[in-house]
Amino acid sequence: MFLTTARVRKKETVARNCFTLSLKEEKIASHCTPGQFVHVRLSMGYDPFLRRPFSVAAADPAEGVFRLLIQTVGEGTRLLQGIQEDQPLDCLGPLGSGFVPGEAPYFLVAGGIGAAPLLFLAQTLSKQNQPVRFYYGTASEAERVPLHAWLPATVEQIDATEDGSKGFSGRVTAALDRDILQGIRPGQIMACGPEAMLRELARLNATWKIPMQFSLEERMACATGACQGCAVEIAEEAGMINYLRVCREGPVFEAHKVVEFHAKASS
Amino acid sequence: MFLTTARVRKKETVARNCFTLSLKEEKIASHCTPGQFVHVRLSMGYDPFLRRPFSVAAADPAEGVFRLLIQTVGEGTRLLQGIQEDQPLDCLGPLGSGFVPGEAPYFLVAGGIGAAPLLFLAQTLSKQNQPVRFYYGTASEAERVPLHAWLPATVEQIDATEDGSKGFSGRVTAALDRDILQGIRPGQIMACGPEAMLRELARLNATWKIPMQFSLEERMACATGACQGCAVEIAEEAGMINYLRVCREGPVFEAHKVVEFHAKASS
Amino acid sequence: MQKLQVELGSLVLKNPFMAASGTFGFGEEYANIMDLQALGALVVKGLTLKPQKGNKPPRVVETPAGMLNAIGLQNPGLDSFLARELPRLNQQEIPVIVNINGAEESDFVTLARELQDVPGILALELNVSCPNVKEGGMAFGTSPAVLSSLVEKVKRVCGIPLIVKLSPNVTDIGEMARAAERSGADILSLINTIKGMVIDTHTARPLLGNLTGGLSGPAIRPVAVRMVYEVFQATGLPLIGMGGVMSLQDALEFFMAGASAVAVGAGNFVAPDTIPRLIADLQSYLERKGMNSPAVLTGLAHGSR
Amino acid sequence: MQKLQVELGSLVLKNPFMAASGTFGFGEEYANIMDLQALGALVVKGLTLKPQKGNKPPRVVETPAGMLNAIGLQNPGLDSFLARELPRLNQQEIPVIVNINGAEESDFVTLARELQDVPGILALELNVSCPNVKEGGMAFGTSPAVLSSLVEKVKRVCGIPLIVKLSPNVTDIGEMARAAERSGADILSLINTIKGMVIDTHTARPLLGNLTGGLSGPAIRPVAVRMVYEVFQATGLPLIGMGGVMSLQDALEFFMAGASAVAVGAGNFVAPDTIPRLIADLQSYLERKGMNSPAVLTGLAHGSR
Ligand SMILES: Cc1cc2nc3c(=O)[nH]c(=O)nc-3n(C[C@H](O)[C@H](O)[C@H](O)COP(=O)(O)OP(=O)(O)OC[C@H]3O[C@@H](n4cnc5c(N)ncnc54)[C@H](O)[C@@H]3O)c2cc1C
Ligand SMILES: Cc1cc2nc3c(=O)[nH]c(=O)nc-3n(C[C@H](O)[C@H](O)[C@H](O)COP(=O)(O)OP(=O)(O)OC[C@H]3O[C@@H](n4cnc5c(N)ncnc54)[C@H](O)[C@@H]3O)c2cc1C
Ligand SMILES: Cc1cc2nc3c(=O)[nH]c(=O)nc-3n(C[C@H](O)[C@H](O)[C@H](O)COP(=O)(O)O)c2cc1C
Ligand SMILES: Cc1cc2nc3c(=O)[nH]c(=O)nc-3n(C[C@H](O)[C@H](O)[C@H](O)COP(=O)(O)O)c2cc1C
Ligand code: FES
Ligand code: FES
Repeated sequence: MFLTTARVRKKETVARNCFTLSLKEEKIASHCTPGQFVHVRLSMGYDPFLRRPFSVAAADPAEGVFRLLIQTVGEGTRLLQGIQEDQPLDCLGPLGSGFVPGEAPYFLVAGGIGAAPLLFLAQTLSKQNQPVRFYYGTASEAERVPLHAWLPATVEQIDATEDGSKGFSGRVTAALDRDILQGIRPGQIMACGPEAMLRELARLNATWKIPMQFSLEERMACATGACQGCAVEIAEEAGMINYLRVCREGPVFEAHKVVEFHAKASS
Repeated sequence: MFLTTARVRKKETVARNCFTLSLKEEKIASHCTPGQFVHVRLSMGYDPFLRRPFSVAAADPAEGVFRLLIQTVGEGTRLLQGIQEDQPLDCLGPLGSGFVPGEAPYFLVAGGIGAAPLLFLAQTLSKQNQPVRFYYGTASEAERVPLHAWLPATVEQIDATEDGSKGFSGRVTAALDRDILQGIRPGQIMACGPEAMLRELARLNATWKIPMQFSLEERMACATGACQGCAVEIAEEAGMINYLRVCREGPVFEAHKVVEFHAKASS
Repeated sequence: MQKLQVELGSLVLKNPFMAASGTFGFGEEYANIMDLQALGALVVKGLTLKPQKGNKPPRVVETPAGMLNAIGLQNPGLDSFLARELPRLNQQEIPVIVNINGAEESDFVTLARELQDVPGILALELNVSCPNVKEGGMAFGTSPAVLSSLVEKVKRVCGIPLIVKLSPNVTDIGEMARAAERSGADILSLINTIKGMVIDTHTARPLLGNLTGGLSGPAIRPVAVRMVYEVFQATGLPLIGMGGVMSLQDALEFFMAGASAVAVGAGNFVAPDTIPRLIADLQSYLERKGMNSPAVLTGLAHGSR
Repeated sequence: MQKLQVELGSLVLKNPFMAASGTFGFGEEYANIMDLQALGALVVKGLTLKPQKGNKPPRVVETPAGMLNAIGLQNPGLDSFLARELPRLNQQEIPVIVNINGAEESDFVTLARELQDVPGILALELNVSCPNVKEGGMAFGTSPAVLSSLVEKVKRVCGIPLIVKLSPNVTDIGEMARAAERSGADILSLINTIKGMVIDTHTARPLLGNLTGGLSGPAIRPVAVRMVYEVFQATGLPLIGMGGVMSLQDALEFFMAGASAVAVGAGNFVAPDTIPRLIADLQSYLERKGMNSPAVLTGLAHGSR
């Protein structure tokens, strides 16, 4: 974990309300692993007050550059969208515990901006010659980030849009379910996206029974583990249910341990 | 008084920590009189929270443009300094009661950024063919705004610097005192500048006995007269001492009525 | 616009947005910028029997997302108000609520008696929570017994709706609310400012002439919302919520916490068009949500969790 | 750096800047970023006898120039603290103050008895002001009699300096301070968070799992400075001031109001290097001003006006 100043190499709009930042910062670029995030200070004043967490979406240790993929949703992300090339950005990171290796083939399931950490994961897995399928769901085509610029050629991309404007017509979880029912079965699922998507995956997995890791989001203050602010209920080995920290023990958790999804999925 | 959006026509650095903004806003440009000010919102967020008052330093009703002369002293002025040409600026104004005509000749006494309202006044008086001498004091030459760009040719400019780097060596009040002792006597003095300068003027005027108007500063919230926040003690005609509003009855007051200077000058 | 009307007991407002006392003067100042008739109500600057000179300057200072003020109830006094301010307000058909203040119970009672049958005054707001005056002021608003006694006496002479404005500078605001309710308050308004201080580190002295001042603005909004929520549970009275309202989003928090109307204070200084904007934004919000009255929002946040 | 040393009674700190309880965990988290030995003191996360699960999420939410938290004292409990956290802190020679919490008087007394003779603990901080737990918590900090009784009992078993942390959620903080002083407190720290609420207007429900939370950050600084100023006049005890400190400027306000040391809470989240920066900035400030100790600053604002 470093408290450091990155410099904006490039800013690019890549979809409706969605942009990427390429950030020059060697320590973060060379130490981050897929699923980790950075905590970014958006103002030297008090508005907004808290930092904002963003997943590392790509990292090039040789170049000393890492990338963020950001959806503009509120004040903080709007401010960030206004940043100019070559400006400094106060970053704390890399933070959190990322994805852990499972059994191939890997199916990555991204809902909307949830693609960010999975892109980095796909790049990393591909470098290790692991077979990867990347399921990418959005509401419509306008929200879609052109992933081919990020994904290695060996990664198979499956598109889904809820309005059918691109790829599978419907939820990305339905696309995955269709494939699994047809026998295209992963050894490991890694997912990131809206709560509803994760909940549906948890529900479907009652049938599939496939090892699954989720990258979760929770409101954060410190993002270092100091404040206990980003708690999520996790059922640990001994059957004990405890609040763990999304910023420290997470953001990636084994899906079956996340009490919230488990309880509702099985009820 | 209008709540309106001006547009930045031009921004120019004119001295150390000092810049001017030319603002396109026809209603303010055509309604303001010398001594009046505008109340500017510096952030659409809460940091800084309150607006900031700045005197109108020039106005061209034909062009629909007015100008501010601003010294960078804190957060708010620093933010304002970062504004780009063509950006909008939320302005409330014109506000307050400005200078009132007196007897010629007019001697205008400016300490540092106090020059702002007096520049507008000098322009206006000159248009009315009134004789004007403009005393301009700063700490050193680096702080001096090149006033010749603002002042009509008929206005005589007397320079003073405390370190002697330009013009009279010493306080601007000493320069004026020298002239008055030599018989160069105004019918009316109008002054704006640091408290110490105004206090010294009040003290010297115990000897001179010349009608004198001061433009005062006080911390403001509303700047419209609604909150009573910008009170200054004024001795009114009946000998009654009351708190008047710098933003409404002021910022310009007859010097002898300003209790603060009067009391201390005579003590 | 009909559908924005709200009723706080017998106090009927054409919309739920008011200008908070002390932040809109006697209305004159903002007349150039907005149609004052459009206000749900204008609560005028705190009035006392005799004219008040107010506190020594500086009286205001900016703070993070807020400000301190220590005006000290500078006002022209009852007679001047009745002779000069009120006729103008009435002529312009501005809905007026008068915020009354005193150093002793009898001051409040006299003011209430004199004002309550003057035409053109919708209601009285009893300010027992001003942190910026030495006598009276907050003292009345920090002890349930003292508050009870005062409200009871004022209520006895007051034929129009009586609003009691609660101080946030207390351990248990619910207890104060119940004391006011028991003693006859018709409506409660909250919160007044929170007592604070800024020190000028150059002079090493408190910056305000009065040493302390009252904190208002967005900084205090979470405290104000919490108190409205608590008072909504503690009493059955209609509530006027305030504290840092700048946007409809902010106002919705107060409605949902339990307010039937919302007042804007410091927000007026920053954005003088706040109240007209709130009115327009609420109108379209209700339409979008298919709600037929702001009253539907009141207390929504207390639904079973 | 010698000249930054301060003495709060018998508690000696190498500099006056502390990490506020609950905002620095048990120190581990920020070890990568700063030298924890440089801290004046690290006040660890509120400790209870038994492990505590903490409150339902969400537990934090941003507010204007501040934040609400409702952690609910999640902590590993006394045994785990002594077995795991403290040895590590001691090994790294980090000056530790333990913030203790309980639902009943006996919990506090037991904790104090167990902790006070453990080597490597500089002082205990009695947290009687947590707004985020149902039992105990703030209740101890809002009644002078209850506070007195508690402080007295704890003091009887506590051989190291006893800090009492005051709640701002009271009518008269001076009275609470005097109650603590009378009962044997050695040092007072203030303020804890102010109780607040944010309502999620989309769901029309309080946003925090615990409904309410504690407000901290620059938003509350004027309230905190005022309270330190009042408590400085009310008692003769050394004070630890906190509430929204981000810069030396802010810290100077607390010193001048009467604090002998200053703690940083939410500021650590925004700028994790705040404390090292404060130490460096104070050092050069004192040099520039020709002052030979931070103690010179304490209470300066009370000079005759
Ligand atoms: C571990 C982690 C990784 C993330 N990675 C990405 C990413 O790669 N790209 C991306 O676009 N977004 C990501 N997010 C979500 C991103 O942090 C929020 O969209 C952002 O904080 C919103 O800030 P705002 O000021 O624009 O919105 P506002 O709504 O104004 O934010 C208000 C407050 O809510 C919090 N908040 C709002 N939405 C979220 C959320 N979904 N999760 C947590 N807190 C939230 C903010 O932090 C802030 O405190 C991630 C979140 C987490 C926890
Ligand atoms: C009627 C009037 C006319 C003015 N005209 C000009 C002008 O033409 N050019 C110019 O450069 N400055 C002018 N000033 C001063 C200017 O308003 C302040 O310099 C400015 O507000 C400082 O803001 P800041 O955020 O940069 O400084 P900060 O120090 O960060 O300001 C903090 C707070 O202090 C207040 N404040 C600071 N200095 C002053 C001051 N001198 N008077 C009143 N409040 C102050 C600010 O408004 C703010 O609330 C004028 C002030 C008044 C009252
Ligand atoms: C400058 C100023 C003057 C005030 N004067 C009064 C007053 O005379 N009477 C009163 O009851 N409240 C007074 N208040 C308190 C406001 O009415 C309101 O309760 C408080 O400011 C909180 O709302 P806000 O955060 O929207 O400002 C005053 C507030 C300010 C900022
Ligand atoms: C996330 C968080 C957790 C806290 N936990 C504790 C605690 O366990 N015990 C305690 O006495 N104070 C606790 N506090 C209060 C702080 O120690 C401090 O009193 C308060 O936050 C004000 O300081 P600040 O504005 O600098 O944050 C906590 C504050 C925060 C923000
Ligand atoms: S955000 Fe502080 S522990 Fe995770
Ligand atoms: S600033 Fe409000 S009356 Fe002058």
